[in-house]
Amino acid sequence: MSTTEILFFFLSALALFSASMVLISKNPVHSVLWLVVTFFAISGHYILLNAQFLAIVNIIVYAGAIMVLFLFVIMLMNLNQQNEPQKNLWMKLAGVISGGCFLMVLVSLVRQSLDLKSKVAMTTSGDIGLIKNLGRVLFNDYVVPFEITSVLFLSAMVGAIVMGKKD
Amino acid sequence: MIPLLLILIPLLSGLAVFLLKDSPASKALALASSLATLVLSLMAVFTKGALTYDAAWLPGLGSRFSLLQDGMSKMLSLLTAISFPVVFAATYKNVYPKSSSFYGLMLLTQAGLLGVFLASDALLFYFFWELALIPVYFLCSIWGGEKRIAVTFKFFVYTFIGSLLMLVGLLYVYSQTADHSFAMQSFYHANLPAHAQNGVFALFFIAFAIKMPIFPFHTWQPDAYEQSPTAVTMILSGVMVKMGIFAVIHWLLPMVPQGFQAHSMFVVVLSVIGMIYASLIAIRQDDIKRLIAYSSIAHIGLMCAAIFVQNQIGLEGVMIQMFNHGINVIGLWIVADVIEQQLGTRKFSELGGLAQKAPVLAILFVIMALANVALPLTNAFVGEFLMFNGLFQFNGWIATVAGISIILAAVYTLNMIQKIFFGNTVEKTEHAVEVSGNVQWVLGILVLLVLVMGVYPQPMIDLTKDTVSAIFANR
Amino acid sequence: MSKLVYLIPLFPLLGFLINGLGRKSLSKSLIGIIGSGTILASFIVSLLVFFDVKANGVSVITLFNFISIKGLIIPFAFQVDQLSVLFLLIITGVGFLIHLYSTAYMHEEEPQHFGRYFAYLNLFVFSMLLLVLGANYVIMFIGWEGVGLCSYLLIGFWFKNNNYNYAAKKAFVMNRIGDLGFLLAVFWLIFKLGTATYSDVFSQVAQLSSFDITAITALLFIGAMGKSAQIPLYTWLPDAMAGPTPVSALIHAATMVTAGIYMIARSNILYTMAPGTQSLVAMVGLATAIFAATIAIKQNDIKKVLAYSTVSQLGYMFLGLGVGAYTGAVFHVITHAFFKALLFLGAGSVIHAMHHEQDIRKMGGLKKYMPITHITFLLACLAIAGIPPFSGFFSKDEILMAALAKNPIYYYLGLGGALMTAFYMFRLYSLTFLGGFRGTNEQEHHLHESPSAMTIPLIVLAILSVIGGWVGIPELFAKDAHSLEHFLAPIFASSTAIADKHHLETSQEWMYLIGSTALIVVVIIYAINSYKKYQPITEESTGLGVILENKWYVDELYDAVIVNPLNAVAGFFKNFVEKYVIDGAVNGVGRLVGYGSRQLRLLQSGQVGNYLLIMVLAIVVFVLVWFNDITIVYYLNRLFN
Amino acid sequence: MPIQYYIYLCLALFSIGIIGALTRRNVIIVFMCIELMFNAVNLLLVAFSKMHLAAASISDKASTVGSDGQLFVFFIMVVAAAEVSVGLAIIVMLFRNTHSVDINFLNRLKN
Amino acid sequence: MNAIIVSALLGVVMMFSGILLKNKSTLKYIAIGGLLLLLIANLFQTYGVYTVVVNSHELLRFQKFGLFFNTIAITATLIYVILSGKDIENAGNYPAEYFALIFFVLCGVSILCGFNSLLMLFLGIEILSIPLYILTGSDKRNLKSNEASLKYFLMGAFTAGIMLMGIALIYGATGSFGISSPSIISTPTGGTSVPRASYLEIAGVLLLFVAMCFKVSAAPFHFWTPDVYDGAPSVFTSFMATIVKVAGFFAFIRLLEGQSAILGPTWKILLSFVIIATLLIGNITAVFQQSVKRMLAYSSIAQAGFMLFALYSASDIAKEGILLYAAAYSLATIGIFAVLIKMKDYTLDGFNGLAKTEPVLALTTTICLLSLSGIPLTAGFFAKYYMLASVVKTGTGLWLVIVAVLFAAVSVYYYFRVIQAMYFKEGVAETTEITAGFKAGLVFVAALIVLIGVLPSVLLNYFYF
Repeated sequence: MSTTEILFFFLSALALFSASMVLISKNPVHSVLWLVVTFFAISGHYILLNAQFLAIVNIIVYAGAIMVLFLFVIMLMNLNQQNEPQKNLWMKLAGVISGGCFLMVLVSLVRQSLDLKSKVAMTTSGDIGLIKNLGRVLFNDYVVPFEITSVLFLSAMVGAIVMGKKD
Repeated sequence: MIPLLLILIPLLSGLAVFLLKDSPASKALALASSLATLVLSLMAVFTKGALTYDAAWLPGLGSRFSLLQDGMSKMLSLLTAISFPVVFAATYKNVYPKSSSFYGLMLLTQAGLLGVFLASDALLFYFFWELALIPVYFLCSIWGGEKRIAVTFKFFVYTFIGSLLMLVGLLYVYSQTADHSFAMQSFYHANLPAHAQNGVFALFFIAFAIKMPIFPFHTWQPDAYEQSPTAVTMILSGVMVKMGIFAVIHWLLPMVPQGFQAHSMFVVVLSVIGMIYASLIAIRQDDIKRLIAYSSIAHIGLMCAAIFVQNQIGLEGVMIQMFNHGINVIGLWIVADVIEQQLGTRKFSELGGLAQKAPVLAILFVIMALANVALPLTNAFVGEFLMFNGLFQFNGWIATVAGISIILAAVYTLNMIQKIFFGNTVEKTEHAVEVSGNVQWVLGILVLLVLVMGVYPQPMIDLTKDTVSAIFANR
Repeated sequence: MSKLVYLIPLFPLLGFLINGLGRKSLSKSLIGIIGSGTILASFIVSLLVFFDVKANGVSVITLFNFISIKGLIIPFAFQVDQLSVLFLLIITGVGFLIHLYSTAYMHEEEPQHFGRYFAYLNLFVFSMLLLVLGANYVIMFIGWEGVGLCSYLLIGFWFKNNNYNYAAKKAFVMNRIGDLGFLLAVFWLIFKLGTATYSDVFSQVAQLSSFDITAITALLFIGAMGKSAQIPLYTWLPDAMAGPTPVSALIHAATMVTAGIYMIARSNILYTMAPGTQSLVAMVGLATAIFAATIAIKQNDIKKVLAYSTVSQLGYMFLGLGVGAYTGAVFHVITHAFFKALLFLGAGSVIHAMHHEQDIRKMGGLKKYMPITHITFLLACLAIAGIPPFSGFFSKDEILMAALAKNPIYYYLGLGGALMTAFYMFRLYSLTFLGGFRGTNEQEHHLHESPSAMTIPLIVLAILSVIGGWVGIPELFAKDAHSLEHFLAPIFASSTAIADKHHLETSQEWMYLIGSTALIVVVIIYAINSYKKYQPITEESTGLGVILENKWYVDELYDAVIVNPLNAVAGFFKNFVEKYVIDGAVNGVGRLVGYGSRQLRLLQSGQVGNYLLIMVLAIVVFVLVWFNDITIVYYLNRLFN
Repeated sequence: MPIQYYIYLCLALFSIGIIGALTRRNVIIVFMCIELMFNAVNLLLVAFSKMHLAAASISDKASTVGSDGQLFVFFIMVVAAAEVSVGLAIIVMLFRNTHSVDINFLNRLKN
Repeated sequence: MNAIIVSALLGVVMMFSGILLKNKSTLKYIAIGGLLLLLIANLFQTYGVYTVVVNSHELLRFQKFGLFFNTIAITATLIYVILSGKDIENAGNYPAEYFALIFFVLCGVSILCGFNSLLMLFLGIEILSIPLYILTGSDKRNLKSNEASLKYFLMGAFTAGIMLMGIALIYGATGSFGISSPSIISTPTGGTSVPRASYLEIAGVLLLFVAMCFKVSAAPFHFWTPDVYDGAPSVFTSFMATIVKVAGFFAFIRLLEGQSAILGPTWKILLSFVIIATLLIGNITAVFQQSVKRMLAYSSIAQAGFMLFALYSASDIAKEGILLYAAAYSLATIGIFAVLIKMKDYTLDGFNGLAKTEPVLALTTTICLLSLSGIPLTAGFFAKYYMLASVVKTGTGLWLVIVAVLFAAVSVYYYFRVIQAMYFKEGVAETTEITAGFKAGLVFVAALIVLIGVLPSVLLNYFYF
């Protein structure tokens, strides 16, 4: 087992475990923290895939900004007690089963996909994920969507103000 | 040009009447317009050969604004054109709230009806088919009786389902035409395969069967007739049900001859069951309007059966009968309306002895009623005679069973006459008076038509001969 | 001359229109003049036509084409031949007398009803003439239904009385049942031959299979049953006595009810070729003759007795037709028209005098108050009883002899009926005219002979009843004396050619003749003796008497077997099938939609979790559906391999 | 690494996200689970991008095949950020009115 | 491209005009002016005039069809603003922002009209959706509005996740985000080699399909629709239910057009299931709604069921039809909502007797309702006609058409309940103040509906010259 593989399985296990903990934790703050752990594990995967730019962005934007925002909101609402009422057990079971089914059918599809048999993802090598390379593509081919995202942000900004402002 | 004008006059004057704000002028304008239509349709009748009009409409869809007025169309447009002035004149004294809307909608109905009878483009036909329905919906729902809203709605939805199925059929045939056109001739020559013919037949037939209506699609009809304002009922039963019959002859029969053939026995049996069934129910009715409604179902059943026997005699009978039934049933409705307006009841059990108070009405009504039972020398006799003849040639036993309705018709019609007019006067009829002059005149004219057509039906036969022979030409 | 034949129905039609439209403005006398005058005019034209036919034979006059389509032409045409012209004479002649009689009898009516009455009467004559004159079955049917209508109108003439209206309706409906048979026969003819014109039909009769002919004739006979009141469609006729008495005389005795006989005589060739139907006709006729006679014995209403007598006599006519004695049947129609009209008019005269009392138990001894009526009535009774040399004797004898030739049983039964006829007629006669008056004093005070407008027709008809039979004196008495037979020979020529001849020996004939007459005389004497001293008795009849008084309960039977079940079925349709099955199905769809709506709304629970759950499940299902061939199969394989 | 591993991992993460969205009542946690779904997709996209790169770089060492996949991830992050800002604003607004973030109480609108 | 740029700019302009202008009633006129500008810009591009040439590297590709569609969307918005502009101003405290958001939505619509890459699809949908979350919740004091907003947001985000998974799977199979390059691979199945798409791609398309179904509120992914439409301020419901929805449809069609090769026979089964479920739920559930607004929400689901026929038949006539449908449906719905907003009571009873108090409103509403129920002589008839005709022409699925028309008959039931309330029931319908201009606008809309209903070639010819 190579280092890559060990790392892969470790990160995968970590990601899955922490993701599960997001669900299982009663305390929302814990959930947030477990989610941050998940994001770190995913960033680890990015690094493993040599997608450094995304790894950094993921940590800064997701784990840093977004999750802090979540945490902040939770704190603001004073939701850090474990007082979330539980869903009906049957509903929970239904949710788990249907989610499980979803996983199962898709996994079975992948298992049946003969065309994926020999495919591998290039790990630790291949430098398209570097900032230099991505930036070039972004500002050449993807400049239009890049600009368009500004509209998205603008509307999100307007929205956040309209929604958040007390009147 | 005449066909176009026949549609345009009521359409435009109908819209114009809407704009007249509740003035008596609307009534006058409506009458004038309907008289103008009558004159035009008479002109059409006296013109030799088929009249046509054609203009571009929907080039992308293969549909044109094309009208064709052959013998049957002439006859039916004449019926339509006669009915409206008659109805207007007979109800001239009735006061409708928002009368301009009433008359406007009536004229729009007329435009729709004429359109149905004239259209020779399937899509256009469908348009007019619906156009005739919508104003009626409003007419009945606004000016109708107590339960009008629910009843009219049932009527509307019922017929609407039918027309939607017809639309599917139209689309299917359209997709199968050689030149992707809605033109009547293209439809006639669509040459559908046998299984498709059956399907298309079913789609169309349900629509027409609901409209006619034949058993067991008839339940909207008695309620609708009962609850509608009588002026509308006259149009409904006098003219509108003919749409279904017309459509079967004009569209269904030439379009899917094999499907028609395959189902003829079924439909004939159904119609005959309906005749007996409706006649029996009519016997037990205690309400003039419902009785006439069921009687109408029975008559329509006969016409439907006579179409499906597919022989020339029967079809000729249907042609004549379409016109005559219209005249007769309008006459009956007029009397029903007079009675209801004057005495405030339609129940036989609350009537009686009216012949002493209103002898003229009694005489005119009796003649109308006798026409309803197809007594010889009234107009209905010739039609029924020919239709039964056709039915007999199709199957003697069925004709015999259908013949029972002749007897039953006598039973319920005479019941009606007796209970309304004969016997001693009762509380409600104690102070009844003779009907007003306009009704007398209108009924008189109708009675005259009944007798003239009954004694000398040949002109009507000649008028529709071309349609009939065209249908049987390639058989 | 025959060209003018259209005038014959035209006059009554004009009379109808004038009287009908002017019934409020014209005076009673004018109405009477117009009403009777038009018939007289028709009678005169009929006479002219009669002589024309006698001289020149048959002619067909086409007025216009009634219906003309491909494969079927029905002209509005009149056929004037020996048969129709005879009927023309009866209709217009007897009709005129009855019109005349009516001017007096109906004089108490208000002018407008008086006018209405004459209008109806004229319309009836018009229809009857159409029936007789028509050159094809369709025109005959027009008249056929027309007389039915007039009968309806006249029976219900006094429309305030609902019982009369019911009687009128009953008559019309029963007639319609027969008419349906008639119509079907016409359809059958048109189907097979493509024509309904007599000449064409009779000349192409060979093209019809024997089944066709039997069916057609049987159906036509059903029509005749209705119109001529034969079993089982006879019950309307006694009820029809609700109408004014002259109407009964005209319609329900002299003319309309004989339409069935006319029709069968007209179609004689068809019947001759259908021996099965012929026996049916004979048997039905005979049964009716006896059956009605039994009922007549126990009736107490003067008009009812006459009505059942009419039914019975009509039965004889059908017997005649059934045994192939067409001439005899027609002959009996003629004589019957005379004496039965006379009887009815006489009865009318009595009723008139008795102020609309019709129960013979309350009459008696009218002989001295109303001599003319009495004499004429007696003559008529003798005629109907079949006493020589009165007219009825000859005609009835001809039928019975023909029956004897065909089948002796027919004869003996027929004779039994004749004896009953003699009995009830003289029962009626003695109860009415003999003995002492049994009515109220007031009635007695007002008893009087009728005015001359009523007695003149009585006298004329009495003369005819006496001498009317001489046109058909049997060969037995004198060679070639039967002028009627010779006159009608062309009509029945083709039938006589086919029919097998039975001839009785002269001596045998004499024997039967004398024997039967003797029996009848005995019965008459017995009847007069039994009822001359009649006093009203209160005790109830017993046994057969009750059944006869109640007319064998036939009306009740019909009610129980046909009318009530039909009403029940109709009610079931109206109240159950229509409401719950057919409408219920339609509304059920609506309710289903409503129910579905209320249930589907619950799916929209408002819970985001549920929404998402359904979405995910839907995705799973979609994937499974799409990859049905690999996913499920894959796992199943894994499971079992 | 065989691509299946990545796919399985991402599908598992994605399904955990789905399960979370289905089972939790706290709106914020539900929202977080949705973010988890996004991240699962992100990882999958990156893995695929490297898979396509691996296939392409056999013939062309300097291939940039697959960079679009990584850029897509970038855009997803951008959108996610925007969504979070709006979403949290909505949640805060709701909390102000109801003092609850329980998803089950969101049932004024139904049927 | 013109439309994207102009609408984005106009959004900014609206934002600033809110700061600069004190009188908010002028906003409406600015917006109308802006929309006209937008319309012109789009028409320019339709006929080959470009203001700026931007190389989008095939991420966007504008074809006539899409541009026509954009024209319809912009025109519909214009009519919407003309009719309901005043109500937008009064919907909340931030009128300028609302107008800005509307323009941003239009930007998203424009992107959807020309996307040629799944990335642009995703961005377009997000740009479309995010302003809508806000507009839905714009009535901040109203708990229903809040709730609707949150529901919409949560479900929208969830669906975005599904959609992204779909995109990722497609990317995995094809290596590109293009919408018209399915990978056909040969998979030996049972000895014979038949070309078929990779399972991953099919699964991806399926997930995309699901996400799009959600956007156009096709069952069983429609659940957000009634709640959100009901909870949102009516004036924005109108916008959502019309322009946004048909834009979703357009994207849907454009998306699946290119995928037709991989959509095997099972696809039609699945789609017919969705169609029937949509028709069933939309029509049946609408029957018993007491609130007209909620009824219209279900009706919009039902109409979606009809529009899905365009996908089913996937032919040129269907594309033509979807344009007509978009126009007809938007016009009618905008008209009804414009009236609804003026009503004080949104329940059916609130409409009682409207024909007496406001005959013009009643008449125009009736025409709109008739159009929605597909009665001839209104635009709605031809819209439905094209949908049905396109399916009939394919020769399969005639049964589906029959089912559809039966549901159309059901739809008559609930549409006519409104007509019945207005015309045949006694009552006094209370409305806010109705201006003559508003009436004129409504009459114009109604006239347009009838015009298209009588001569659809007026509209359709426009697409061809």
